[in-house]
Amino acid sequence: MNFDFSDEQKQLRDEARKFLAEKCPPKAVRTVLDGKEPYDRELWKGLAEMGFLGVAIPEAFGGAGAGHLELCVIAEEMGRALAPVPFSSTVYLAAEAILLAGSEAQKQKWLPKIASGEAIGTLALFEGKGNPSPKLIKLSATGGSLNGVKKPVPDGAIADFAVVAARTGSSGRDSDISLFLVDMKAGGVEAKSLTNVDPSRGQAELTFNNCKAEPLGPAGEGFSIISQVLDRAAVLLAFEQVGGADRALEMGRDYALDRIAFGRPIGSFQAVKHMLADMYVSATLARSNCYYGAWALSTNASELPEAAAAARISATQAFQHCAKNNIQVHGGMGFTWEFDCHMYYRRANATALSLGSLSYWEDALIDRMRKKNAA
Amino acid sequence: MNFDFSDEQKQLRDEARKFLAEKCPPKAVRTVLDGKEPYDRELWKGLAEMGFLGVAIPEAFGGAGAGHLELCVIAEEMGRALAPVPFSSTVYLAAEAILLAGSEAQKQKWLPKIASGEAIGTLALFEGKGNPSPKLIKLSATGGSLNGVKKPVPDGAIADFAVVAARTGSSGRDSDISLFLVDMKAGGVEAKSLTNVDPSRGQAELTFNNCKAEPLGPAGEGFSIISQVLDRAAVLLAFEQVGGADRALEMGRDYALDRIAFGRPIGSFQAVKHMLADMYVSATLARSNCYYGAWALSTNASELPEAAAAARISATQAFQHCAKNNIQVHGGMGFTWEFDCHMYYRRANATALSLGSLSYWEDALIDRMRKKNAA
Amino acid sequence: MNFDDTPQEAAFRAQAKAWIAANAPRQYEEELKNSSLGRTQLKGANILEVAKAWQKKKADAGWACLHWPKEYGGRGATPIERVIWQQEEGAFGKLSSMFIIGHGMCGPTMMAFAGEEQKRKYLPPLASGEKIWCQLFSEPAGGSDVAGLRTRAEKRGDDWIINGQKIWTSGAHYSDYGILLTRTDPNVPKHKGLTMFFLDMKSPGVEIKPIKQANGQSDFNEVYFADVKIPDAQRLGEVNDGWNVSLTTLMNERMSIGAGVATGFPELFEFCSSLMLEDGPAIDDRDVRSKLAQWAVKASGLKYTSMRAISALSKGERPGPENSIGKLVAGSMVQDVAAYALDLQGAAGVLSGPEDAEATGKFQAMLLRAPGTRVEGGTDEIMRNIIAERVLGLPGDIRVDKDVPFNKIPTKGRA
Amino acid sequence: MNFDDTPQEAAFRAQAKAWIAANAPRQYEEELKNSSLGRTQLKGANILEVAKAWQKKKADAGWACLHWPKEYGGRGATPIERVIWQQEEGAFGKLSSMFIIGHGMCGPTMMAFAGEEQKRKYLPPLASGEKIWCQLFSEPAGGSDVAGLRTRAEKRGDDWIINGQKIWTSGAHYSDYGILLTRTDPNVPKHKGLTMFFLDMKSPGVEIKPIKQANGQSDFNEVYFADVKIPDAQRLGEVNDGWNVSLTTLMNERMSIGAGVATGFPELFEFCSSLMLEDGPAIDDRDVRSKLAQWAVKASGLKYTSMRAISALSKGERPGPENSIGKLVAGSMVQDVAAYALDLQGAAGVLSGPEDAEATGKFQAMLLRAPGTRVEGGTDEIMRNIIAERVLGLPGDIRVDKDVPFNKIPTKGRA
Repeated sequence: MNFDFSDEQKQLRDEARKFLAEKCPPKAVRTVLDGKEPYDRELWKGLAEMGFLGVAIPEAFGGAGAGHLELCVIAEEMGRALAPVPFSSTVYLAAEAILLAGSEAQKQKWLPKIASGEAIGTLALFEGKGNPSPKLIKLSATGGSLNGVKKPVPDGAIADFAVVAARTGSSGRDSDISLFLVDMKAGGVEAKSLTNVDPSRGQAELTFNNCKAEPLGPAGEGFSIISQVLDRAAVLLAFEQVGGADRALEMGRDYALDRIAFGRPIGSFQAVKHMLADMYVSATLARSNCYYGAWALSTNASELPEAAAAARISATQAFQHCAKNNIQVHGGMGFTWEFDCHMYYRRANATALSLGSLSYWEDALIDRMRKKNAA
Repeated sequence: MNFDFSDEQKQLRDEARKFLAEKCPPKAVRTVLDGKEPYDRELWKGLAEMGFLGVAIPEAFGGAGAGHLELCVIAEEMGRALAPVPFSSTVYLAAEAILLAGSEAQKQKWLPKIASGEAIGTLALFEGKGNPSPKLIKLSATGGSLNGVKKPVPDGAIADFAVVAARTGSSGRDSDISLFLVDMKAGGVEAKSLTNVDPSRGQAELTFNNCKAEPLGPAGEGFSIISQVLDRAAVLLAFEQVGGADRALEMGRDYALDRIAFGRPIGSFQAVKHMLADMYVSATLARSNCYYGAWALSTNASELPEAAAAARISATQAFQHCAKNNIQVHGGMGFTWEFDCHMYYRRANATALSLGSLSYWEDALIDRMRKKNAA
Repeated sequence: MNFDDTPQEAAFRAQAKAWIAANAPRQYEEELKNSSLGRTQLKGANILEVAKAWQKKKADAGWACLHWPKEYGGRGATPIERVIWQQEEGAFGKLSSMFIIGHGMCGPTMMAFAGEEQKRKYLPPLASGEKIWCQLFSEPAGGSDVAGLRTRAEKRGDDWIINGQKIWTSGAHYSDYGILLTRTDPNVPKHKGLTMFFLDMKSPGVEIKPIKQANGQSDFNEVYFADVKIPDAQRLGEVNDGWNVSLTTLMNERMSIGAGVATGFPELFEFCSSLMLEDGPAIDDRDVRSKLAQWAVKASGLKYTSMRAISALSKGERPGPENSIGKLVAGSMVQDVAAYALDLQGAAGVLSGPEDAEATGKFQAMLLRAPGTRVEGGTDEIMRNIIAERVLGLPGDIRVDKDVPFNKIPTKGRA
Repeated sequence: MNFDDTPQEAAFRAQAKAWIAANAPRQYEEELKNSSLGRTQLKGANILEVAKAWQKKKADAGWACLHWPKEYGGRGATPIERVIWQQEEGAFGKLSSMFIIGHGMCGPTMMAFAGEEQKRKYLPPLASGEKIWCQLFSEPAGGSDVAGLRTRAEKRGDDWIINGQKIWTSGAHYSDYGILLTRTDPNVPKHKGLTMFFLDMKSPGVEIKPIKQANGQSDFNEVYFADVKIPDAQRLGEVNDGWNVSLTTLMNERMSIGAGVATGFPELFEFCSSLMLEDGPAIDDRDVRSKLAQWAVKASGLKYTSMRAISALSKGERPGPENSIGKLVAGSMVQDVAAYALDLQGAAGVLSGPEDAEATGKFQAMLLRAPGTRVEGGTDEIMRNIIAERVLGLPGDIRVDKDVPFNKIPTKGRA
């Protein structure tokens, strides 16, 4: 048994951390947060050059062909640095969907562009409030044309293409849903940026008006593909969340060591010590669940659905917990715009919702555990 | 506004506390806990002499005719002292049921005996696992005879009479249930004591075999009466719980002041201070909810169902929280049989279930809040 | 046990109700009612102007600072009358937020320590809202350790010269006066070298910078002092006795109960009552119900705790540190409630714009404002210490700096 | 990242599996599997005898104390081989509970501090279960503050005379030997006046009384010492250096990972999977599901944290204080899980007799045993301190007694 990343993978993590420390300091995040740029173009370019965008894309399609464990360690670093780029939408959602369901031609068209940083992709799934569900998909696809509205779509306003979930039937079954690929530059889609709790990452409303689209994967299998994509993205995003949680914990720890009150470091008060210990506990449990998710993802194990849900729940809560208590450790200063604490708090709460809510994943986990037990 | 007990009521509380401190020290509780006696007969007699058993029973029926606020303050002290007597089953359940639904003759027969300590009563409602619900009542009443099994019945093995919920119809509606009064000495009932998590209070299984019973209240209104009885008992029991919670908090606080570790009182460590502060918070919130319940109970206000549920939930959790953390403050010693901590822990966990579980009352609270809002 | 007014209270309530009905700025009532944590603006009106006008109207009719003596602009009312007023004023009371510090802390401090002439000069315009006061205690180095402040006051002739920086000053930018705690002797232990003053906020050398908060709003300021001159006549209490003076201020803060703390529960209950989830109304979902019930009993527990405190007040008892409960419980509850409301919205919960978000983005605003509630006016940790020490009688934390001269206390944890 | 054995590990596992299949006392397997917190007896068999027989059988075949050197009764196995053994031994491992202290703490302390002759004499019968050892550190006055112990050892000729009392000694009543921490100099600060010994538990003057626990069972003892004589040859380490010796003991305790901690979750999940509530299966209830999911991810988080530690172990890394997590999380979780299982049973949840209670009263037993789990082997508060200090590098608590002679430290908080 080696329930850990390999030395090479750890080296890749260190490399990513070093790269991001240099290219993505907090002030780079703030440039996007403050609305000066929709995303960090320089960083995006750099990530492509480092080979990070295509790390899990096969060499045949312009990627590094390394694999998903490699992508996991990079995801962790992206989360730790709060990288203000469309990484999760492009790499975890769009690329995974194409890898799973795309034709050879579709793969040849988009994957190399993703790996090289030329194309930003996204998944247009949600239509207002609610969680992933076939019932909530109203956007219609008829005769290769899409009509309807998707929101929120992560990075929808800067995407070059989108994987769109559309209704192609009305039987009330999952098979009513099919996936389509839309070239955003080809017309028929209007994107509107939407204000969100984490402005360092964009959200948009996409309005499809007789928009031409090509099918992605077999008709009627859209929701089954989406489920697989969401499980895969859940593991990857969980690594981002664990990266963020760890960084928030570190910030809190450092402040507790430096800050003096009542003549001694605040980290010498048990109230603060134990708050930080509890943060460490939740971050560690989340990390361990994530490792199991990484194993399941990288081996395409039948345990993936269960492992993904566990990683997602655990990492979502760990990041929220660490981010909010990092502010608490910082006291008043933590509640200023100037300190970076709120950027982690914003990201933690935004990421918590991006693949469906905590309640949704709780329900999913128990469903999957039952199925496994019944099997 | 005077959202507090009156000076006379507070004086009654002091009187009850003094009486119980003398007549019901922890070693009296242990006598029953250790199985040497089924309940504390001397104490029961004393409570009758003090007029506590009949405090809310009208003078016409041999009581003090004081009222339910007076009963609340006594309940709090009973809880604080962990009184090992059938007070809640006799006074909150049986007496309240007769007061609500009994005929003049039934009241004349039983209420004076309750007030004088001659009769122990109970409510036989549950039939194994589950919460209060008409559906779960299978015991049948036909031609004035009861057949079936009730468990757990609080104080069922020492009761002189029981109010029994029985099935008299099969329409699937609440009106299938009617109440009956059973003289336990008249034959037809067999009582078996059951081991339970709090041996300082008895639980029994009652087997009814063609047992003669007289109707209590109108046929088909059994469940509606029970609902009212449970709401009233919920407030009263919540006062017991708050009394217990307060005492557990006090024990923890006292130990934290006395016990030295690392050269100083353990109560000077924030981990212990803050644990006790949190216990104080939950006990105080529960007390305030209870006061509102007491007001609603004593005025028969339409808010009673909602107030009772809130008091019940809040007091159940406060007692469980304070009892378990009192053990924690005491460390290893708290986990010995010799220290009294576990008696509070046992009582807290037993009382939490006696009128239906926490989940049941949570559900009930929201139902009632919705109805109020809809009205 | 009852919720009824005494005849006197009922008469007072009727009088207050009638006056409010006739005089309150009804046009803003709906908006004020719907404002919740993190959003306090009025659309199409300057809230400061509206608030000042309402306060002046109240003062002219004898309804301002009810518990203050008449000669200083109050009504000489009883504490319970003050509570009744607050109940009747309802949502319009939200207009008083900019006066809370002045009326609740600065005024009482002036009353206790200023000269009679000063009181007659400064208090009536404070009561009527014509002049706004702020409180200058917190500093970057201070935080929970208020007495750790570093702003220096040095005597020069009949004046004191102030240099330093304050932080977290609510309303400094629209305040006319402030009470200021300074260090006058750094060679003695920290509590023993402080002195209190009041000053004109327009004094030369006072510079005010808004603090941008984590949620993007600016409710607080930094205030810089560069050789600001304060006449010795504006000293409150003895030189180096400022810590005791500040305790009066802070104790008075705790006296102002009844204002109620925001828990977010009423908003969440209303939201769940109308929200449709995929399988039906949110309020029918057993998971939602369990969580709502848990918050419901906290919210009602706080409500009735506050009523118990008001009852004690009406009997002439002094509210104690028990009231720290409200802040402690509500602070983290509002954060949890807001996060859960977002969770119920699913992926769309991330949207925060009033047009795009559910419930006009109320819960998103609440979530972003919430971290402040666990810190401002005393952190959760300080509140638990207060409860443990002052209510339960547990020992204070070990004070390593108690007998150390202020200028010998370390300022940085790691070299 | 994989869960596969290396070829060597696979070979070892196969060998262990085969031997266990051929030799384990299969007749008790079902009962051992179903035993959970708070209930550890075997029906119709003396668990002590069954355990000793199994241990002896293992020792004879070279499967006892795998990580110990062969000359002391072990196998000289690698840490990962030990973990593989534990995995294969499965439920039969529960029979080893009475040897854990001896093998995990006393043995390693003897190995580090006893003479060669003593090691060859005492360790093999300890490994084979023929002799059972206990550990005598805790005292009524000590608790979390282990070094605050008061049991005196006074030198008389070549012997030491012991007087005092120990508490929370697991298995003292069936133990043959014990390691004992005593105070040899009360005039120096508390950590500096301690000395470690080992002794024959049958020595004159040793009196053992079982402690009745809150749940009615007796897993621990009080041990009284009245003029008990221990030869100086049985001293472990230098005089007054006992604290350092005890750190070896405690560090070895932390090395024994992989045993896993009881969370109660598997039992609860199984219970909910079959339980019918009024409206249908418990597992279909959204409230039940949400709570189960929360516990599920804690349980899996602990499981995979332990696997990460095993991986580190197999690479030769030393497990650190991170492992305190397991005890901290599982301790209060098992208490919450048990209380919730009772809640699901409704009013009948109060019943605890195996015949009357749901799930044979397993959760009631768990609930009553649970308070002990948050205390034994270090309280939750000590675990959080360990994580905060040793993992996160935060400062230790202020030690007011650090430089104070032991006999000057106060013993009672209030006069």
